[in-house]
Amino acid sequence: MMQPKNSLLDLSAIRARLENARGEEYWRSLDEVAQTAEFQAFVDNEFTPGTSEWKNPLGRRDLLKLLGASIAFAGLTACTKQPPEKIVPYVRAPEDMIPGKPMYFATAMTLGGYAAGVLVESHMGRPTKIEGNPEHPASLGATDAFAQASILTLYDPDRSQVVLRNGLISNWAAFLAEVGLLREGLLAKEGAGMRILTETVTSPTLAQQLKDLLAEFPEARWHQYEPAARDSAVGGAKLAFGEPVNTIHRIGQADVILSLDADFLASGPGSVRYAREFAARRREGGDRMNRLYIVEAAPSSTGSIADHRLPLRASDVEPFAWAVAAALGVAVPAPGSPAPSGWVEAVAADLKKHAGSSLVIAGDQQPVAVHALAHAINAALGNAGKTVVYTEPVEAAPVEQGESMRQLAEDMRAGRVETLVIIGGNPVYNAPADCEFRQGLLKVKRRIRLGLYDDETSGLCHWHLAETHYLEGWGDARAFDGTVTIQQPLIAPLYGGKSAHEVLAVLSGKGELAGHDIIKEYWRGRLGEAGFEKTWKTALHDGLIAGTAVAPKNVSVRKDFAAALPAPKGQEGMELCLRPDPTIWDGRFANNGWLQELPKPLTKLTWDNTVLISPATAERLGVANGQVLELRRAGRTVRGAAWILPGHAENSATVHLGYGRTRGGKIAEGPGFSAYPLRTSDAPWGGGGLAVSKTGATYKLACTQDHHSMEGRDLVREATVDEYRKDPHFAQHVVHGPVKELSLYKEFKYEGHSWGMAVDLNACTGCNACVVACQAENNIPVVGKTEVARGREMQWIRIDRYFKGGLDDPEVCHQPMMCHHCDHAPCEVVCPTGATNHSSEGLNQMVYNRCVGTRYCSNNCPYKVRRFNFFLYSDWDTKSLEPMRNPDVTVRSRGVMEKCTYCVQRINSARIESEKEGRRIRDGEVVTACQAVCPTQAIVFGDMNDPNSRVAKLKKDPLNYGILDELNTKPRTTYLARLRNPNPELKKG
Amino acid sequence: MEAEQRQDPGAAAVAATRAGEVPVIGPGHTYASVTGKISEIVLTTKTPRGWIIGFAISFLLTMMLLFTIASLLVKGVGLWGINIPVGWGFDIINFVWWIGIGHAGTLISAILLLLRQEWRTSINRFAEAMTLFAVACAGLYPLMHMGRPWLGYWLLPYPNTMGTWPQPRSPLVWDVFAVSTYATVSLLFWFVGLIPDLATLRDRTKSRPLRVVYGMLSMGWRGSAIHWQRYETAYLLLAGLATPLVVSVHTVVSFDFAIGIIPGWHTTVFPPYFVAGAIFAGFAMVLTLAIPLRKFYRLEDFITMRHIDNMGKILLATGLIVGYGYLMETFMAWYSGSQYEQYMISNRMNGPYQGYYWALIFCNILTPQLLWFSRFRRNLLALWLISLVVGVGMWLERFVIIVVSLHRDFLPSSWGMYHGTKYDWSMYIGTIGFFLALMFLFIRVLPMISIFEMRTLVPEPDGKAKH
Amino acid sequence: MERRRLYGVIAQFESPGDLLAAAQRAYAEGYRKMDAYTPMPIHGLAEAIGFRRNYLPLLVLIGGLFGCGAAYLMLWSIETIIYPLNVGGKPFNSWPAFIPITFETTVLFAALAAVFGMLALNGLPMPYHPVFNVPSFALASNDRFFLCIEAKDPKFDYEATRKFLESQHSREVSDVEL
Amino acid sequence: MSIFGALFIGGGLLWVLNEVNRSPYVTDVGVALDQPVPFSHKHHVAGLGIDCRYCHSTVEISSSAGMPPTETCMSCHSQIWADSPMLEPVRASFRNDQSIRWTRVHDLPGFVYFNHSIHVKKGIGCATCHGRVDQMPLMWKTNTLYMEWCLECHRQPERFVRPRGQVFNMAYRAPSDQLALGRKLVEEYKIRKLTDCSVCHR
Repeated sequence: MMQPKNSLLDLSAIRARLENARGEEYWRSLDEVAQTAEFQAFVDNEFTPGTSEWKNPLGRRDLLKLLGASIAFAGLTACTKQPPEKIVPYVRAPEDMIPGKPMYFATAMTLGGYAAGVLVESHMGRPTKIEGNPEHPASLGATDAFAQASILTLYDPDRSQVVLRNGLISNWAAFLAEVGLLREGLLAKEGAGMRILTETVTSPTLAQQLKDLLAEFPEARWHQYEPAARDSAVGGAKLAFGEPVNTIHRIGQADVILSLDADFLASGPGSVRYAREFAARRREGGDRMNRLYIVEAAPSSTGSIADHRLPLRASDVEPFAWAVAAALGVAVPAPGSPAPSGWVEAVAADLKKHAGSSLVIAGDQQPVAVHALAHAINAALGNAGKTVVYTEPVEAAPVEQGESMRQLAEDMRAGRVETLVIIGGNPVYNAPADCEFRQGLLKVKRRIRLGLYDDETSGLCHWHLAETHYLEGWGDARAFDGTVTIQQPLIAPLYGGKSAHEVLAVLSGKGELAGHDIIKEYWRGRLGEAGFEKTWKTALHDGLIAGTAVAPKNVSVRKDFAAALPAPKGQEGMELCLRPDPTIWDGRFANNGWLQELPKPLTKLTWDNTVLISPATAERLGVANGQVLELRRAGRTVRGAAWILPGHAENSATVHLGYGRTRGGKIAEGPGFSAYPLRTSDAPWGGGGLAVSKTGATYKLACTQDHHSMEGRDLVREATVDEYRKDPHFAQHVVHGPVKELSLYKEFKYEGHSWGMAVDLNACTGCNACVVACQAENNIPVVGKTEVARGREMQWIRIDRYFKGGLDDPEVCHQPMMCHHCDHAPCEVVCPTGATNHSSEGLNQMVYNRCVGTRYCSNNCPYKVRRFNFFLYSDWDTKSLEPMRNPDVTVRSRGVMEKCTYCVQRINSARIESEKEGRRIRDGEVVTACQAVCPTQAIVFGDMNDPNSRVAKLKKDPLNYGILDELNTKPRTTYLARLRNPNPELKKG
Repeated sequence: MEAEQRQDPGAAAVAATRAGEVPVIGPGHTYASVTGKISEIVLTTKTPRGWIIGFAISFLLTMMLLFTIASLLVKGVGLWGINIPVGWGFDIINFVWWIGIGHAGTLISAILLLLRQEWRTSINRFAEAMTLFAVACAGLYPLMHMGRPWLGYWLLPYPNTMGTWPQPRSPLVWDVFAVSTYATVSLLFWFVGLIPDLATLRDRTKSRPLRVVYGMLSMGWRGSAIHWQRYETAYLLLAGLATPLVVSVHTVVSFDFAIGIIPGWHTTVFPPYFVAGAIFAGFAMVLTLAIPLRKFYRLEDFITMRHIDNMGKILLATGLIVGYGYLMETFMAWYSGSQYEQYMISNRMNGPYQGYYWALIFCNILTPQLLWFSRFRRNLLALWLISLVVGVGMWLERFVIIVVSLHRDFLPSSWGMYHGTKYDWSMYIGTIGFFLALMFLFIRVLPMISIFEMRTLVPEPDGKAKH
Repeated sequence: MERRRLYGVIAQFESPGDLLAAAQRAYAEGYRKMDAYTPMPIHGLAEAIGFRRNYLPLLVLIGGLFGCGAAYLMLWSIETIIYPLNVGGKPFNSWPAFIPITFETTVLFAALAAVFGMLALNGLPMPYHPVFNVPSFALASNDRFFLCIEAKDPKFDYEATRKFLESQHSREVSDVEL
Repeated sequence: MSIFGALFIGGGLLWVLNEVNRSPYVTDVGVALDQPVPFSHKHHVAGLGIDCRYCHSTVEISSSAGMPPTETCMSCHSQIWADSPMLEPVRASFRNDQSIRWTRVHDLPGFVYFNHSIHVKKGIGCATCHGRVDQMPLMWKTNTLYMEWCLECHRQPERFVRPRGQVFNMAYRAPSDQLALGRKLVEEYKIRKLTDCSVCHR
């Protein structure tokens, strides 16, 4: 009960300070006090499950270790022999596989049905790392965090590994037999009572299979449902154009962008590509620099890089859209805008000024009306065909899935469903609460489920079939622009799973067909015999089938669309705002340790979801971080811990979906709370009438950044475009660094290569892809919630997030922070064993096997980018994880320090190749994992001795600055200062 | 006739007046009485109950220490509260604390010997013992704080199959040399001092096995004049060597921090103020031990009020130096104009750990001021309590320097908090138990006061004070 | 009566003063092979019985210089010849960083030289020595002072020497047998 | 004397430790480990004159020299010695598609990364590290593979390099003017003295 008091004092103190502060004032942490209390609590109960002690209990291994230790103390370690090792060569060597050299295969990962092309690195037939596919329109060589982490899901030991019948282990043959009987019954009554439930389907093959099946069983029905479906996009298009169309944005063409609660840079189909195009326009600085307005409730990655961000309750976005539309002469009534005076006008004016090169984007979580209005505004501005393009739908059957699910549930409850086949998804967990899916499901006589995990849904099904991971089975899928990718397996199903295609083949009586044949036959039919084999091979090689993008089509906004719009209903009291989680999405990644431990872009919380509220609201409710709130809406309640997020809209509480899983993996079960009970089919993304009450309980949260202010230190340097024009070198003038060569010693010369990195703060959206990419590339372990809370997270890249400016509407900056490889490295000087020192190419190299673990280097690192194995964090026991590890990187053991190596394994292989060819390493030949994955290309790595390398050029850029270089550490990683392009009309008050 | 003279209290008084205002040895003592009184504590007195209880307790604590060490070896230093950014916690705090305490012994023996402060005679023996045991405790920490303690020997330079060597720019390697040298020299110094007394025990003990043991230890010492000659030279030279050594050791320890770039570490004032702090803590510990010992073993004649008083004065003086150190830290932070330094100080005073800082000021600066008054210097209880408070204060000082500097350094994003876990505490209390156990053993089996040096303080039978 | 094999004759005194006086006279008498045994150091006694050169300080100096040289040589060669590493941009021969170790090693070797030098010169450890055969010699580590004139002394004559010693306010004079 | 005795004993122990540590007992130098099939390099290389690369086919292109698949063995042994009991494990492996489990002779710790191709390319002969394999009836180590041993060459490559043509020549003898030749080759092959930790440890 001390906490709220403290934090309230804190808040009001901050207010006081901000009021009499002139200009940009940096403010302090919200919850140091709470934090200390919390940390105390953590260290008090060390042995709670999830801590590493729990992970390696005192067992055989530990005793052996103790034994080893005691022997060591006897001074004999040097004499201990390695255990004999076996070499196991092939019996028949596979084609063109060279042991010790990785191979790359193109395939695609789908999220919400939409494909993102990837290249998968494979060592001796073991996929180990995901890279983007440069050929693929949705990737352009980058990926998001989900794709990076999907490799861990592939090897996840918790994935379901057997066929289950009524929860007991059965087998595939038994299922085939069952299906035989089933089909007889169905054929008799033309499939009546048969339902198939899938997630969003873009796969042409799967669509065809479903079509055939429905043709065979006319009475059967196909439903689609997934929580993060784009219903309002579909509905909005229907409203505006009378037909569902697919909307593609040409972000690169847009000078002015208005985002209506759309996190288009970080989530949704095409976001990776959008981010790339957006950043390209930012980077140019000068006149070509674009401008982004965003109105949203909870700060998002997109919001954090916007030039103007207006915190509005999600429900107030619609009135705002009305107002903008009206101001731009769209024939709609103009209700009072919730925005501060001048906002709508300024935005409208700016959009008008750039008619044809402006863009309005509606968020997937906004109601249909907002989408319709967005279409109308874009039409009015003449953006259609320029910055926004409409095409045939990419989805095989674009339906409003909420409705589809509602009907299914209704039929089930009414007993009209006899057989339900659930392909993927997890409806029992994530169907809207009012559908009472569970109760309905129990009325169904025959329930068949194909899923990656034995989860909540499988628990209630008669049959559970293990599904193949996308890296295990054949398939196909479309990207946001319709481009088709053939998904090819990298490895035979680890747990003998089956793909949706194979299961559907069985259902439609074709018996056991191999996924490969199903896909290939479909496309043979589609593309025709002529030269098919060649096309097929190229398709597999390139990772896409050329010319399969859906055709653009001309649509015009219906005159009377405004009339059809449901009137915006004003929200009374507090509003609930549901969103997919930034790291585990709708819950499908809940068992992925990398994503669970990934700090959320804005809150830096790990392992949990929270009730996000604004400081003012917190003050009004008298809650502090970690206090458990009870949320009640439409007669349903959930309990979750509060987290105060500056910049959140007032009277609104944002809750991320996907947590509170009760079944489906050791990691998934436990963390957070499920917000699905608050989800209704009429208000899938929440709505008004939310009652919030304190429970008095508090909940431990693991946050990786306790302090949110820069304390007036010039860490992130930024300026507006105008200031930049006046003084391009502003970033270098902030701090008076040391005089060049301020050293008693002669500087080392780095002939040959001299590696360096530049990070463009102007492009970083804090999307976290680099963090996971690094984790995958460098075998970085997961440590668990308790260890994170004790400040022991292991990710080599830490994306620092700072707030500045007002408490209610702060500006947000992201700053990726990894080892700076200082030429005057403070860490090296203090290492007693020389385990960390400088290479002749300027790398700050870390020799794990020489490290005795004094932690002195970390203490002396001004950037605190070193990570220490306080316990045996790397999982040496789980067999299934072994093939996942990068064979070129040591798996660290207990008691050693580790840190970013600039992906030295990649540098070495490039050096060896170049030396064999007797040449220098070319620019771009060494690409670090973080650089490769970055959607906005914010990270550039290369040889600073090569004057033509990108990095060398960037180092000469006026925006380039080294952080803390007044300490004369001579960091090799430097930053490009951030530029903002605010609208002069909208000076912050 | 001579016999009377020997008993003549006047003679003692004369000696006393020569020796200085208050005598450093009670009146009426003869060579025989000195020899007898001190050696009987070891030889004839049957083990007092107090000793048995005390030793039992400290032995149990030692067992707890062993358990903690075992768990650390099995599971790893993660059992402690350390994290990133606070990579050092109780481990290094206690290391510095112990090593600081370990400074008083050599200081008393060496420096006061060179300064001809003969009052040192009656306290140097167990002060040296204390030094050894404190250094032993201190030595545990740098070893156990490592992530992989079994590789600790990598810090020593020796030819190996890897062709690698320690990195001599690291203060930790300096520590290895400084601390091990210090331990060795202190041991030698202590042992050399013991030789003649071991001979005395050899000659006085009734039991044959003991005679053999003491005989071996005394290496056949027979008090030959020529031996005495070389002996004293060696002893004096050792003192001369130990004096710069003792200063260098804590200087090197202070380098562990001063070499770092962390605000609150990177300070040139550290060496002198660490050394002063060490003496401060050391004398506090000597008092903490001396006052009870004096009482239980009735050593009032040998550890006179003059000793107590002098040590009180030294406590005050070193306390003031330490206070000056704190002052300069603050001043320099302001004067440097570096925002990091300034934030460091303000964070100490108003940050989450301000309690520790102000407690430290109270213990190390305010409390010792009482010693300006002889009333407190001569009141045993008061002095004992003050010495305890100082001991606590010096621990807090190291906490503030290490933890409070680390937990908020340059990038606010990396800031964190630190709290000792039960393993931190069990290790700390365990070493205290270990230290006391050794101390108890020492006073039981070895003369806790240098007999032969006490003899030199005894007025000569024919009335000439000898020295 | 025929000589038992004799080490020398030893006199016991009660005060350092008496012993010192006796020693001086003995030396004046021309005795050279003699030694005094006392429970504590007595200044001037060693000189009185003719002890002149003390080589210990020299030993200590040598020890110190050796330690100093060896340490710096080791550090220098490790960092510049054996395995030079670029550590935080510091030069290979960062002599300022080598000083602490050099200093400590100097002290260490000097101290070892002092102690072991002293023991060696004194011929310790020496578990047996004839003087221990004298029953009352146990008091030499308590409160009595002894002067022993050895049979090896050219001027030694049992009767005369014994008489001489008895004449020096000695408490008792006894033979030291081998 | 006891003190000095202790010192001597202590020193002696360390010396023994050091000796043990460099002895074949620990290093396995010159110790032939037993293998599922008593494969004789002597017979195949010296006797039949088969080139190293016939079996270790990736030695020039990859980090791993490559172990021959059972296929390779059978390419000959399906005709020659086709029913020798000694080769039964090989045939079994081929029959039931079960790999032969050889015991690794040159076993580097997991944290050491070695690349054959670059060494071959820079003119380091097979025999330089593996010894006269052509004279080994059973395979054994001729070098400790200790770090100090690696460093010998990484510090002074000129002492060991040979013309590229001679890399696979088992019988190659270093000329009397090795150092002169070495320096020339180091120049020619652009060999750098790679003593950076991260070259082998990452």
